[in-house]
Amino acid sequence: MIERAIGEEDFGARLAFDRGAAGRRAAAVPQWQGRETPLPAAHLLRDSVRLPELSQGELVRYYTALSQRNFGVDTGSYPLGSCSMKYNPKVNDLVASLPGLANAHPAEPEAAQGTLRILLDLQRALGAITGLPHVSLAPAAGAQGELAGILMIRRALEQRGEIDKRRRVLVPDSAHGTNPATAAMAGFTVTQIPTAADGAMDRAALAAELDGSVAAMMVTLPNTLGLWETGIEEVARDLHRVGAFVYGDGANLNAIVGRVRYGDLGIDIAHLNLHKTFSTPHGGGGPGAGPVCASTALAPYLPAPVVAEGSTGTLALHRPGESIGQLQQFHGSVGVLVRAYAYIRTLGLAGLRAVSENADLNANYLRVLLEPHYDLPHPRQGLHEVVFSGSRQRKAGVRAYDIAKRLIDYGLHPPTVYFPLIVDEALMIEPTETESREDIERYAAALVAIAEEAERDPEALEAAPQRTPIGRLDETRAARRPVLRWPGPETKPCGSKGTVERQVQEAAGA
Amino acid sequence: MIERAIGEEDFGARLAFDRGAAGRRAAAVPQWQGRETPLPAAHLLRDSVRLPELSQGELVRYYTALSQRNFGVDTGSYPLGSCSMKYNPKVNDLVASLPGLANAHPAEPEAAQGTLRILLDLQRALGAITGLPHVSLAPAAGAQGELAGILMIRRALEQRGEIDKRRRVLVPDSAHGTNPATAAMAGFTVTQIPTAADGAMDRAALAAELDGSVAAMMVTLPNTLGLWETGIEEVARDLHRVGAFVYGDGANLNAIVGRVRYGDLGIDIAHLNLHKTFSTPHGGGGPGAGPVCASTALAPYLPAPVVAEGSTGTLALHRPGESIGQLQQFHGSVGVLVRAYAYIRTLGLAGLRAVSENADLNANYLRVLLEPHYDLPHPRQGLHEVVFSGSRQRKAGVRAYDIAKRLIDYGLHPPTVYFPLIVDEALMIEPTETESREDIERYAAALVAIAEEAERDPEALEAAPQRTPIGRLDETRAARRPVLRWPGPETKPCGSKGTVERQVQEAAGA
Amino acid sequence: MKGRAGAAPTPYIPNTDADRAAMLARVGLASTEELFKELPTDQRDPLIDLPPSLGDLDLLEHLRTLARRNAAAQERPSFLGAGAYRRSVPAVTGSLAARSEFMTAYTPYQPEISQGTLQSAFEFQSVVCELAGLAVANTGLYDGASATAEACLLAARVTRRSAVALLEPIHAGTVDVVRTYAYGMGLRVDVIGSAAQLTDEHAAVVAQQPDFLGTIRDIEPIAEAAHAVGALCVTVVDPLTLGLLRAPGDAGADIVTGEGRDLAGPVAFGGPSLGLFAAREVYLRQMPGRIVGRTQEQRGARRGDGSEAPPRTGYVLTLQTREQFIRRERATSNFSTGQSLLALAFTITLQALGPQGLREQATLCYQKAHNAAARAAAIPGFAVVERGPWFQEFLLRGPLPAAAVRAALAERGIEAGLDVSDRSEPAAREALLMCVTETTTEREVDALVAALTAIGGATGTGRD
Amino acid sequence: MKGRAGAAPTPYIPNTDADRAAMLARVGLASTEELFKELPTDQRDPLIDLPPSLGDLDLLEHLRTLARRNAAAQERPSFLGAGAYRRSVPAVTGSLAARSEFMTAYTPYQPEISQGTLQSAFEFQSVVCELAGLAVANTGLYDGASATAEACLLAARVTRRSAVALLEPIHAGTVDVVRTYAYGMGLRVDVIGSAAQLTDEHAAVVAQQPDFLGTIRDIEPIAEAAHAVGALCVTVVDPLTLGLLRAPGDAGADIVTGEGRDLAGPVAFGGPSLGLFAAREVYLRQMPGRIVGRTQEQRGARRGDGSEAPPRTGYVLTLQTREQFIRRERATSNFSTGQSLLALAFTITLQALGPQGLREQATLCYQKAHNAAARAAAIPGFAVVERGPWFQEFLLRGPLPAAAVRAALAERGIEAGLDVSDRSEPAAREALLMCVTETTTEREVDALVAALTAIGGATGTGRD
Ligand SMILES: Cc1ncc(COP(=O)(O)O)c(C=O)c1O
Ligand SMILES: Cc1ncc(COP(=O)(O)O)c(C=O)c1O
Repeated sequence: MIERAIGEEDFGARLAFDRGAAGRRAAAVPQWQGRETPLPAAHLLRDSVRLPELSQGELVRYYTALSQRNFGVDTGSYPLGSCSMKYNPKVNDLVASLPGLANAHPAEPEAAQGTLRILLDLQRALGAITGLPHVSLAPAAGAQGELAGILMIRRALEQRGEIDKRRRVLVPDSAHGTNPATAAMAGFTVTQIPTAADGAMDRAALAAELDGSVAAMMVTLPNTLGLWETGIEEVARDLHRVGAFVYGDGANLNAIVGRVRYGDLGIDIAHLNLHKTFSTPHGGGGPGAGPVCASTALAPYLPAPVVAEGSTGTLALHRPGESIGQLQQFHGSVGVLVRAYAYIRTLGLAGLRAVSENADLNANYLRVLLEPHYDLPHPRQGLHEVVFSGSRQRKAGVRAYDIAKRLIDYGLHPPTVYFPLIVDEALMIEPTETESREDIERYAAALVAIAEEAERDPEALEAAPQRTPIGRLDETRAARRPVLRWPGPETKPCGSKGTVERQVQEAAGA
Repeated sequence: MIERAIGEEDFGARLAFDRGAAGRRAAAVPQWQGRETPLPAAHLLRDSVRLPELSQGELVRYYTALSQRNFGVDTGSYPLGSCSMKYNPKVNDLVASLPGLANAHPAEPEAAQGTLRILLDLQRALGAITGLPHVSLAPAAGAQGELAGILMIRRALEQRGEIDKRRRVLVPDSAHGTNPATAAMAGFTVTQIPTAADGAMDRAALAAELDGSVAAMMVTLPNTLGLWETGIEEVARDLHRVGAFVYGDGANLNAIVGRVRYGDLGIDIAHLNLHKTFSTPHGGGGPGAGPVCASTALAPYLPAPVVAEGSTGTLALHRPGESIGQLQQFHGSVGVLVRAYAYIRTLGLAGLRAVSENADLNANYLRVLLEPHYDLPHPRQGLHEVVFSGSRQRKAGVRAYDIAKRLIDYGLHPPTVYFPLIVDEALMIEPTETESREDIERYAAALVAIAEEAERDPEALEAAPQRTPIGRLDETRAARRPVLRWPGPETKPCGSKGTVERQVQEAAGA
Repeated sequence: MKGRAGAAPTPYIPNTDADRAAMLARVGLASTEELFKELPTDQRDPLIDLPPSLGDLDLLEHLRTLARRNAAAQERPSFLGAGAYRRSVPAVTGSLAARSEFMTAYTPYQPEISQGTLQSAFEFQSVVCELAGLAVANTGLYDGASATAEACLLAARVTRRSAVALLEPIHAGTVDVVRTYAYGMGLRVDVIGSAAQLTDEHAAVVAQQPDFLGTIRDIEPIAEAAHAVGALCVTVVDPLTLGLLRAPGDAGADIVTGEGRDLAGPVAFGGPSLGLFAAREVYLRQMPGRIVGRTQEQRGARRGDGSEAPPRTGYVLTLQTREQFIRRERATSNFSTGQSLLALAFTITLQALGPQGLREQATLCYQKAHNAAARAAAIPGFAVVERGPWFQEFLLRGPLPAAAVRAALAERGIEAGLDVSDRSEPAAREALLMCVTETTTEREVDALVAALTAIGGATGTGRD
Repeated sequence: MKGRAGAAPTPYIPNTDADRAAMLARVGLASTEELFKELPTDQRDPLIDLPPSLGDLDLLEHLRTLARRNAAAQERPSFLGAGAYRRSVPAVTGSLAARSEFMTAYTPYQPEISQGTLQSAFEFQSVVCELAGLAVANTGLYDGASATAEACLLAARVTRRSAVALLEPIHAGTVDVVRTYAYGMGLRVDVIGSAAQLTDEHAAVVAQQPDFLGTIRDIEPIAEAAHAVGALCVTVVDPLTLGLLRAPGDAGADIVTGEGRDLAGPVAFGGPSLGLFAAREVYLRQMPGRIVGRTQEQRGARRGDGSEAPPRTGYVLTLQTREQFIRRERATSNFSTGQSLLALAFTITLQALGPQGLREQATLCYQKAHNAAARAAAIPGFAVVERGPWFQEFLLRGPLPAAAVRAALAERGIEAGLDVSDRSEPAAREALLMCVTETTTEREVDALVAALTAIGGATGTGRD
């Protein structure tokens, strides 16, 4: 809280590894008091691991200071586009830590009937919300949900005997990078579908691609411009007509939750990001959960496990008949799933409908407040987020990057920048429903002030942010000469044997 | 973490009461679903209470921001003299929150045998540590422990039939303000004993006061200068000889824990500050706990309750025969007591002895590092703390107050200043054992740098601190025209009836 | 845990042998033993009998084992109140109050780096004033009972009288604590049955609201009776009830005290607690405890261009000349370390509830309690003693002596209300003081009803 | 919870009717329904069957009731491991990782306000490298099994081969997940019984350490066998064991994966988890997941006197051209949201333990397990299957079929080890895979011994 205290200016230069002193310790481990069993043979053992030696107080101060060098939703507005950075209810953390839940062992699911009940009811709720009634909670995040979904499609095609001819997955050019990457991981090639002027996919371009070589199309609903894919029902029908599946990227469900259901639109399978729509904390980059919700046709391929109720009312983990298999060693991000369940139980349907209502109203309000000051490449009424372009400011030499950095000086987290890729100097702002009217106004006022600064004194913006513990960092340097661990690249890697390195170096260079 | 963000400069001007909007709420209270019972008659009821209306996210951001405007032990060095601001082990918080302990109801002690066992064993441990075997854990803090102790002495004197003639309590002029205030609350008059040049009490002055009018002397061991009261055993003997009791203020036990015991020195009764020596968190000013430990002679007067073991091994709360009574409605700061118990169990005797060893070494190390730069009014080897005087700097126009404020810019919490009262421009520094050698060196280096600044540029120090969320505050203004609650003094107090106000105003003015 | 040779002695102490050696050299001592050389040698290094040290894992296991010995570990249905109420505290309260910047700070002597504590304390004072209907409040005292005792001392100071009256039914612990504090100041404590017994010897009357047996009082006539004899009216409140009940200040109370613990966190065997203390403005300078005031910077921050920004708003400890560290034996109290963290938690709870939530929670408590009482009263052999409007506690009388009913419930795994048959009030005769709060579940009430029915049946009271 | 007319609809949504009205007016819409006007009208506002909303109090009660249905609520003695180990995690880990600045942030795209996450991630990479004995690590993957699958994909990429070999005994979940990932890339998965079965078709061999049945492997010959055929050696570790066991990188492993969850917090029914992933430096640009690098400010801060301070050290996401959001279908993986919070907690645990504590904790685990095994083996009718040096898990065979022993223990309130009799290894025949960790108490082992003795006695195996 003391700003760049004298003598602590270069805080980042000293890791935990560089602090403390030999012989200090932060934990008191009991000594074994009983009969000593000899250790295994020496060649199986090691000397001690190099780790920091700090007192407990030193460690606590270090990580407390680190936390204070972080900005979270609890710090202030965090309208990172495509991320639904909403308030994370504290009661859900409390619930997830109940000892009966937190200590349940995954290898004995029959003894965890309470947890299984939560998971089953969550499956049902997500099935009801998406209109895709068959749900697996196994995926650890959105990207793993995508992988599951596309692999399911692959397996379905295989069973139909069509996998050899259907090698292509269509992906709009506005899609999140995980979409094409997933398609590739599932062994498909990617065909990109351009976006039309109205921000929806280019239907003519799509029509031109539709044939028997298409395995599936991945659509994000609403899309990453925060816009509705007008005519998505026809798109789905067209795809089905050529025998392809429709995959729904549900990362943006927050915009439409309770308003329309993926299943009703013709989507065959979708993943949801519980760490977005369903309020679980983002944790600095996870953990999340990315359940997949499938139509009856795809249900047999769902990843394991799925929770099912037996005839006696006993719940059990179940492996669907043609399952693509497991995605994790155990049963998914259960701690996250419990939080999402608690959230749904707190809100109920009316609460969920209020979520989309207020998320969308906030984004549109922000849109009208900012439209006079920033270019809006797709000037339509939007849903949960709005994507501006910094192109007008770019002409004055100010990049979206600079605008983002300057926002920080206003105590605000910048939006997503440079995504979606199809928008020049993109500023992708998703306020979510948990921001208040005043929060939106404050954000808009800051962006308006920055737009003025961009005209008046563009160079000044390049010095932003100035009110942070550290200034702009040199990312080129980081990538050019990577320092990726303590004590730095000067020291030899700890392990140095190996015989395939040369061969590998060639392959990696390819 | 963003320093004085643009637009949020005057953060303190907006209370929770000033935020949010009518109709917002942060908690979802279930509605009663059953049969409605009519409410009591209207004249017993009120309209709603004026309270803030914030969403949960708004409330969380507000209090998170407030927390970030606070400096704690987990933030950095906090060597507040007389306060033993040591590291507060996290495991003790965990332990105190175990549901079996946290949910035990105070009105049914027989059903809380686990808690009673902890309390009994804590009583025994504190008895062993102080050599005063009879312990009551009832006092909520040091000052309440003092009150208990002096009231016990009063009751003992009453029983001896001496209370009418023994009206005086002797208190060294170096004593903490609670000592004389306590004596007054217990109905005694206070006689101040001056301090000699060596920092111990002036034995001649003391001798002059010793007669049959003395009820007790309150001594702090070591005293608030961090110095040993040389000859304390004789002092105790002298007091006993005139029939007076010796009260030990044990707030500074950290200096000598495991090294010498109050009982062995002739102290009759002492209080301890568990929130100091025994590491419980200070909570921004409590809760604490101030157990009293008594000799056998004073044991019958201990405040209730005391935990005792019955013949069957069942534990029970017990009211000593001649108890001065209860100090709180229930049984003391149990959550604090559990933490102190856990601390003692973690350290054991060797660990406690290491506490005093390292606390004292740190203070003495700091003393020698700073002696060349600051006046040391009592230049002796000390114990757990060291009291410098800023008198040298005062001559350059720099006050202890300025030195304290400037330390903040170094990321360090200032020491206690202007106490003890007998030291001019006092800087009372108590590092505790949980600071490292480097921490001491860093603190010393900052004070040395400030001493240099004081010579070089005294006026600059008056502008400190500059790296804080807010600058020096106008305390005179606060006291002269008190604003003590929202919405401020302009509004009428909510209640305004009453008939004794005039009479009272006179008395208060007296 | 056992240190490696030369290692730090405990996880809480950083210095190693190497550190100590370097420091000793600089201090000029040969060993750390010399640090203690002034201590009397005869008494040095006594043998102190303490149990061996435990590593974290064993410590946790040890305390888990002890915690299991508390009946509370079994999550029994409980109907025990009597001064400690199991309340619904929002999850935000715990997570915010536990932030270490709040938790590990001390009394905010340095306002520039203590605005978190100070501004929260100002919020607390504001909340307490609003609840009480009074103009000033301090930052909290030890607990409700000692706050009440301090109120009596204040009343004695301002009225220059030396007796106080406590109006029954009142919690025995409150009486006990007032007596303890009164003893030092030589005050007489009269426990009275009616406000009519007040005389002009009394500095104050203390009335508990709701009273100890659960009944909601009308404070106004009590305050009038007090004021008629020149005494102050002190009301001891359970703060949740003020979501529904008239503000005592509006009814004429001069001082409001109360117990805030149960809205700050779990009952925790009754402590740490939180004494609420609000008063009319005239008593401000006679108040015990710490007080936080609003002020502004001495001068505005210097801006980049050399100009001065407008001074910002901040909070400081104020009116400290009342306090022991300045006024010593002439202070209004010896109060020093208080209950800040609980005051913070209390404030967050109240502000999370807001006006609407507070009212709803109080109503939920009221409705649940009345529903349970009605169900209990319908059981053959049991009756609820009629004592006028009540909030959350009622007197239940059964076919057996109160102690026997209590024991029979305990056998069935139910923690009954307090057996109050030893009290002087006739209504309390062979009665259990049953408490139902907003946290009592339907399942618990069902269990109670079933158990009482069984007890009634077994004693042959049968249906009538 | 039910909103007052005009009030905010939930505690999580601030806007009230008044706010909405003002905003709608500005946006130019008549009602919030119009926000959804582009959605197909036929499908709009479907009836969705969800249970009614619960206030916090009821929510907590509901979840407490469910939690009680888990056997874990009863704190039974447990000897279940098999991939999820009840570990001692220092209290500091939980309290620091729960700080909301860590918890409520996301992927650190803005390094100036994300140094907390970034610097911690750099600490994590450093810790993982040290444990593994390898030069580079990422910031963590989903779990140990998916990390292993990613390692197989990496190996296939760099060797341009299309088969991988998994060495038994290995966790069935690992095999399953590798198969899932392999399916997409068209890799063949061979489950082999010995490293001798490796051929030059194999991109990698995957060896679990300790193996699934608990035995400590010698990694060196396996790595040599792999390298001899041009394959990579992937070792799947339980990180605590690396407090004692040789660093796999030193033994020749090219990639180390593992499960970090149990050193980050409770087993939590197996998730969220934390995949550890370290590799030789040559594989850096082929690694999946996020990587944090150290760098410095572009320029030093401007000082009061106009001069420039030296640039400070900071951390950024780096080598991002491997990742999906830049390289899209040519990325090394589709990985996006990971397990940062667990990585943070894992790091704090390891750094709290330090070199000494880690070794002590691993040793305590080892000693407790061997002690328990010895006691079990001494019970008439029971035997521990001999399979060489082991760490914390052993195979116990009794006088009854494994399932019957397990059921008999369950009846006595003890959670036995996994019944592994369905596995192919002869050693697993009718055996329970018993696990004892550092958290297993003497009391639990006593209970186990008593129960086994009773079971042995009842089946008449008697003393021999
Ligand atoms: C539109 C979209 N799709 C997919 C993803 C991937 O989800 P996750 O990060 O949970 O893997 C994201 C978020 O990052 C996203 O915004
Ligand atoms: C020497 C001394 N005595 C007594 C006290 C009073 O203790 P407490 O603040 O716990 O009431 C203190 C601390 O404030 C102290 O330092």
